Amino acid sequence: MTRISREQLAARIAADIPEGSYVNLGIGAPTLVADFLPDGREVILHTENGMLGMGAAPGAGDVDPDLINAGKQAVTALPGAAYFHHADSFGMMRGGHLDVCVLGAFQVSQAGDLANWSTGAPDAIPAVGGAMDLAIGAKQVFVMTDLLTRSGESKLVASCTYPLTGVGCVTRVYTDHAVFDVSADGFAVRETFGATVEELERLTGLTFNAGR
Amino acid sequence: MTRISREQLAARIAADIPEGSYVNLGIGAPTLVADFLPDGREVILHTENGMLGMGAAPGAGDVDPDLINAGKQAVTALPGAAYFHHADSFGMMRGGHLDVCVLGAFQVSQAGDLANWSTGAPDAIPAVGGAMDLAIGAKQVFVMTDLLTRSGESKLVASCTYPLTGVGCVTRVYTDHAVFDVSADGFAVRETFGATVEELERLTGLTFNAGR
Amino acid sequence: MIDKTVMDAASAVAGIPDGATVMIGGFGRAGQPVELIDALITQGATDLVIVNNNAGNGDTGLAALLAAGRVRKIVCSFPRQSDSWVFDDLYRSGRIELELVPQGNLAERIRAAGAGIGAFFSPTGVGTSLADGKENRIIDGREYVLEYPIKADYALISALRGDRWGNLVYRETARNFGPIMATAAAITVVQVDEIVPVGSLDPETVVTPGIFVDRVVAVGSRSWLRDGEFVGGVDLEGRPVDAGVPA
Amino acid sequence: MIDKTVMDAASAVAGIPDGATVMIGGFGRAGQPVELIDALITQGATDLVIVNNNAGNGDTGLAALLAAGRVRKIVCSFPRQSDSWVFDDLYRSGRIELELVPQGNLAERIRAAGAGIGAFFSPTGVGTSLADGKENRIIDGREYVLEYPIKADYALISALRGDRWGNLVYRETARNFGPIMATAAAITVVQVDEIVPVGSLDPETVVTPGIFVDRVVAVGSRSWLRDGEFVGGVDLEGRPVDAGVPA
Repeated sequence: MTRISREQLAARIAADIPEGSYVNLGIGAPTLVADFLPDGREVILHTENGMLGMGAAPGAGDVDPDLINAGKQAVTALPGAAYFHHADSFGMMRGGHLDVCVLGAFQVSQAGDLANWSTGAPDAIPAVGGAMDLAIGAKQVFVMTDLLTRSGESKLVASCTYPLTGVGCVTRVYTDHAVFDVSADGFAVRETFGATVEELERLTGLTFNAGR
Repeated sequence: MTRISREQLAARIAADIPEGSYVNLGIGAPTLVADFLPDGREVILHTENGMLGMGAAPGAGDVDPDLINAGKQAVTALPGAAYFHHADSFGMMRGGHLDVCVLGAFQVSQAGDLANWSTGAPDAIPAVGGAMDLAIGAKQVFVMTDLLTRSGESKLVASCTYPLTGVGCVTRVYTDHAVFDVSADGFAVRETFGATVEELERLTGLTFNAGR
Repeated sequence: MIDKTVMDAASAVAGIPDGATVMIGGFGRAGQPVELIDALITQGATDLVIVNNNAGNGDTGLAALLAAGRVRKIVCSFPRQSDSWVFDDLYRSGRIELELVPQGNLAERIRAAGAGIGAFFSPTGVGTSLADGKENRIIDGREYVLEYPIKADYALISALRGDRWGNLVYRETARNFGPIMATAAAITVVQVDEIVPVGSLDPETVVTPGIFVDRVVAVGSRSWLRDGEFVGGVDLEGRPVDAGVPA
Repeated sequence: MIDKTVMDAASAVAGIPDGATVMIGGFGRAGQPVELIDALITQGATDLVIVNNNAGNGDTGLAALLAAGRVRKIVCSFPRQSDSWVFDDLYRSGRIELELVPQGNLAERIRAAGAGIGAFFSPTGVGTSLADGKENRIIDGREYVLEYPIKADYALISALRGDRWGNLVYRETARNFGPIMATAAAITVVQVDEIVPVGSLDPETVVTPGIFVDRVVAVGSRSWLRDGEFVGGVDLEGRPVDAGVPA
């Protein structure tokens, strides 16, 4: 069965982000998407710690401790950037002004529920950050994830067993096997990277619409 | 019976505003208070349309249409001023950050209720502006008013008959006859400008504490 | 390339439909987007609901829009001014609806719409007629009234400078409602004195980031700064300088 | 003459009592007022409730305050980080209480305290365990959860420059929580790189007006900028650069 790499997946997501979009890329793998936005396409990146117009990572010698992203990694500011405080930044998110956010996931349910902040393990240190704000705030919530966990369980589920991040919030799920839209009657296969719908159903234990 | 002029009253109020205070002077007579703040005493004036550090009126030739106070009169900005938008400005007021505001009044009740935005006349055009926000927001609400209306009725009342601006919000009333504190059991005469407490009681029809 | 600039004020206000709710920036004349309002009058949309702090000054700008009979209802805090004769006449003759909102509640309700807040408890107006019929609650010993967001289909605002991304800076107290109205409208239209290249506004000083802005049009110096002269404003006493003849 | 400047960090944190609720600015290390926190450790106040986005990084600043056993409870959104070993150990051994708040609700609750809002309905967290036991309401077809203000006795924040009136400007993403925490505390204490004369900050660019500020102390360049070298921060991957030995 054909799978695509994390970089290919990032490129696939980047291709779906039109010029002029305001986009928040979640901590971790979603950050990769920025590297695959085509040259010359102006997409404005938001980082919830207080900036629009975030640029790429600086050279190792140019790290500025005051200029970081939500993952606390060093970044740069593009010409046209703007800084703002946390209440303004999260007002922007909660108020529905971001076009797209791309988030990782532990689980996504057929109803579009997202679980990505806690596995509910009793000894885990809980940490939610801005995940819940992004989940309910962006106009489109894209999830970027492997279809299966390392132990082979499907991250697409009938209903989430992990603690929820947001209810009915996910628009589309980009996985290493296929792209799924969350539709009124469950996941619709939008595009596969080689697998058949039957194979995807076998892997996930779910029933899919063939999609468009 | 001794009365003081509006200018004397403004000076009297100015004398009670300590250095370092953040002060909002309401539209109309309260604006006069600024002219009587002693030279060298740093008092920072707030205007609710979006500035701290408001200065005096400009020369007639230096009027700047973008730089006005809440009464829409031309003003200046002192060194150390700051501009901000309306939500921030009223957050500052509502959040209790102003030390003093000075407001005009139609009526003030013994309980500290203020009526200063509407006489309730059926053909009047209602307009409230920031009066209600100032009334409930400042740490101390000073009222500056004549004790009596032109027709001789007391503006200090047992309870307001005009529409309220705020409930139990007035700290002190500066009138042309005397200064009154709003206390737990009604008005207390704090200082008179010649009248006796008995004369004030006759004018207002109220019973006062002699004050401190 | 992102380019939110439009050629002229007519393009800036294109598409505003009859019946739209339109926020109009400004406090009195300061920050009032007169050129956009003039274009809106020409454009012809009617039956509008207008959100503004006031209800027009003199015979220009918002007052002219009212005089043209385009406004069904106005939401504001302070309609009555020395030069609000246009509104006064409409109101007294029952030809315009008024929703009077305390100024801070007006500002916070606009901000709430932009920030995705469903409703909030405000201490302003408690116990007054402007809180009649609203939900009250005592929180931590203090009484509050529940206020809901005010959102709009369009916002028309004025700023000093903008770039093609829509980043804005304002001038002095003309900032007033611009930054919050920009967040609360589906489509935000901005007139600026000057459009500057992307990157020339210091990111530390941008007041409205472009995410809140849809269209930007340069109008040059605003009407009451024409030829460097102050026209159409108020004098030191707040009286209109070139009031013209009351309607 | 108004003069909010104080001589040193020790004077800046004087008077913070045991049991106080103290907001501490910063997002991770950016904007964290390390010099004030060091002074607070020396000052000795204990049994503190700390409000911060995180729960300390490495062994310096907030992490050192935690390690010194001075914190009873922390209110934050994201305690777990690559370099949060001090908190992790305290939490796992039951020696610190945690109130986990989604980041935007944390920010908005702090703002609400500063802006006199009694409570607000937020869509964030609805249907999740972090909204358990909170009041829900459907407004205009959407579900919200009622959130209350977070206020503090003291706020310790970091800014780039300040004047003797307390006006502040920040630097880049180090702005983060400073402006809202300054509004939400009874006493706001600020460390700045540099104190500048009143009037030298452009009124258009002041982010925190002095009304929100009580004490300002100049500390020079912050620790992780010492001698122009970046020390004590994170590398491009977010890993601490001079992590030291985990506690």
